[in-house]
Amino acid sequence: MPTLDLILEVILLTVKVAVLTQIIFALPMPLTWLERKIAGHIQVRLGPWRVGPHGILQPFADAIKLLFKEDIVPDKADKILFKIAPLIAMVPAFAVFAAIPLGDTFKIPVIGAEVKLYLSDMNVGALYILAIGGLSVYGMILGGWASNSKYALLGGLRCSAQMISYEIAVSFAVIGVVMLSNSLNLLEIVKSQGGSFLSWNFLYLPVGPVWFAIFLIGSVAEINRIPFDLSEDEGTLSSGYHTEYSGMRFSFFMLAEYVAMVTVSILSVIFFFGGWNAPFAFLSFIPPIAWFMGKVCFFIYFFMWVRFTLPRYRYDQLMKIGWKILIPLSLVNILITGLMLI
Amino acid sequence: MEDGKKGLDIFGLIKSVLFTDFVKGLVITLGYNVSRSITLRYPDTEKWIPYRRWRGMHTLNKDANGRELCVACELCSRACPTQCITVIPMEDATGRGIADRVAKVWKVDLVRCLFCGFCEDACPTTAVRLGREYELACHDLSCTVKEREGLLKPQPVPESFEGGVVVGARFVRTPGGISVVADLSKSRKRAL
Amino acid sequence: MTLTHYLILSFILFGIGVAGVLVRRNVIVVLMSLELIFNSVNISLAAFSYYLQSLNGTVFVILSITVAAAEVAIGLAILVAVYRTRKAVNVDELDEMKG
Amino acid sequence: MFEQFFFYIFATVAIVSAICVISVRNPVHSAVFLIVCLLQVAAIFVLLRSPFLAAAQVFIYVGAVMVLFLFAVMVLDMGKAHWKEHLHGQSAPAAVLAGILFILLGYMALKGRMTAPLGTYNEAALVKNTEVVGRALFTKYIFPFEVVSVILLLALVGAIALVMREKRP
Repeated sequence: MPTLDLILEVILLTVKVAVLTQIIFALPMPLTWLERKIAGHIQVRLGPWRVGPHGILQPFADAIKLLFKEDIVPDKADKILFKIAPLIAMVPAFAVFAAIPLGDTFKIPVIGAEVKLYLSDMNVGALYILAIGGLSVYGMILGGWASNSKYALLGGLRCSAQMISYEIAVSFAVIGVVMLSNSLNLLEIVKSQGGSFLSWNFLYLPVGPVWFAIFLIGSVAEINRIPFDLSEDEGTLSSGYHTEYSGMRFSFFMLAEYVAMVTVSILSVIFFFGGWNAPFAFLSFIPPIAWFMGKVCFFIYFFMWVRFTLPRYRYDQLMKIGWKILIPLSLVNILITGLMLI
Repeated sequence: MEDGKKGLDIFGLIKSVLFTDFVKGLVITLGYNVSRSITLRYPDTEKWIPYRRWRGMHTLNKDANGRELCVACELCSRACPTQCITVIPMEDATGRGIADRVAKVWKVDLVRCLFCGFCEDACPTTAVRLGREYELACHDLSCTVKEREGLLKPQPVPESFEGGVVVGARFVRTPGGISVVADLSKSRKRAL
Repeated sequence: MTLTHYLILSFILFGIGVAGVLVRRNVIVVLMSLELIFNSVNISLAAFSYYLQSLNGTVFVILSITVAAAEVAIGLAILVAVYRTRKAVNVDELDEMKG
Repeated sequence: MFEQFFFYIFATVAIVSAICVISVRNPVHSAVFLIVCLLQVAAIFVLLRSPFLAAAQVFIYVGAVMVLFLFAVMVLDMGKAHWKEHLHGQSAPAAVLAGILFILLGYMALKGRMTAPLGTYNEAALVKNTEVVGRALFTKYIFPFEVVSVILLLALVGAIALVMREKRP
């Protein structure tokens, strides 16, 4: 029979899952506002301004608009796949968070109880994230195919080819991190980077920065952001795989994209920038969760910053970078890392 | 390598490995990000007043005694390349105009007008001027043709006001329509 | 939970896969049925590995997944090459050896 | 008890989706059902205490192989004209053969006895599953590992050579 402890743990886990899901669900709202604001300021404009002070209520207005918009399913579309494709895109983006730790433990000040800031301490955490993260491509492929439109189909095709090409480089980068930290467990990976900022994987010279560059370029391509968002390139494909989508289903795709961006930011921090460890030992009075959030926010800002700095690559350039630069580079880098670890 | 040089360009290689161009771009965009926006808060709080040479909606002027300068000579309608100005003269000795001949009808079709300013040039008495009114959008076609009575009214921005500045403004919503009321006392130069 | 449970699941999937290979005509679906067969074998290998407490099965599942990936890549490459010249995807339209 | 419950869920979904794979007309739908089936197999690997296998299954099979399938279906652009499949002269003997195989395998699965000796990797040793598997792969099983890597290389070269169009002068 289940004991009281087990029941308590299940309840705690359920509460944690619910809270985390709510947070992730709400996250795209501030992120869309932030992205438009940053876009505006980089282009010497103001960005959203009229709804609320500094346009801060703009995402709510957008959400209401998307909710009440007519949900159009094209006549010749594959109805069932068209309807479930946005969900297929969204579910893996959330499922990834089962393995992502947001910190070690957190002591609630008044009660004194300790709460674990992760859902599961998975032995194969890094592999799980790679595997589940790769699944969200199905939403895009199936959505593109089911729309029965040439732009959507081309977007889906580009997306699948891009995903296959860059997943290799990203997995190699993760393998490099696993070699440096000696574990597939994300908590262990963070623990191995404790101490000062000199023990971060990013500063494991000379291979650390190379792994980080490979990881960053590869994951930007995998989450379909500029400069590699060829599968939703409005210049040539009108809107890529979600051309035919509108209303709520469209917003599911956008939700998946923003959550993926947050995931990649978190992973960059965990893999290369020491997770919730403080950069200097004397700064460790600041709680770890604050360090973690700060680093993640920097990366989120960085992705938006890059988006409004670089132009979009051509498709052949994308494939060339993937196959002719990143993959050979990562192979060489694995060799060097192995030699350094002997 | 584009210029056909043989051999390895070591310096260029190092530059591309260190992503120098990318970092340069990032620095530039970061600079813009923290710089002041140049957006005009039109129509809420600010409005752009054009220079005097701006060619906006037509105005019909009066002289210092309040008499109409227009003598209905029809030169403006002749000069107009799109034939959007209609002038019908009539006799009037009551001192409405500076001469006995005044305009019975003077109207301009703003949909056809291309604001070239030929009417202004052709006018012998400087009665026709292209003013600084540029908010010409409206809900139906009734407002596209401007009659003499409307054009004779004094302009919200007087001729004497030196333009080319951003002035304070107020956005007014009334049942009759929307308008932006400029407050000429507060003005600033536009950034850039 | 016993080994038999897993073996029964494995052989049912195997039977479905074999039926798919033999009955379907579309080459792509035939390839997918082959994947089903691979998976049923993987289940039984992993089950044996667990219940015999030895690693052989697990290692061979890894190897078989790798080989399956290679097989699919080659199979689909052949399929694409054939489709370009013949414009046919049914196995009974592809029964001539000459190119 | 929980384990059995989950096993039955996964097994049922796997079998139903496998039947759908071979019975639906549209190859894209087949691929979707196959993805469902492969995910269930991954879940069953978790029940068999090998999370590494489950992750590899999802990563390689579902993440790469099935994308390749969908990619091929889309590139070939098979319209509805290609979906039609008439029942074939071979179908009846094929079904009979599959049935015989089914019965034979079922008999063996139910009546078979496990006679092999138990190994050393009991539940306690399998807690660090990934590490154990990795160690075995690079020591005891290094030869098959190398063979498989050569096969992968061959497949890579072969696939490119097959699909690449020759440049006509």
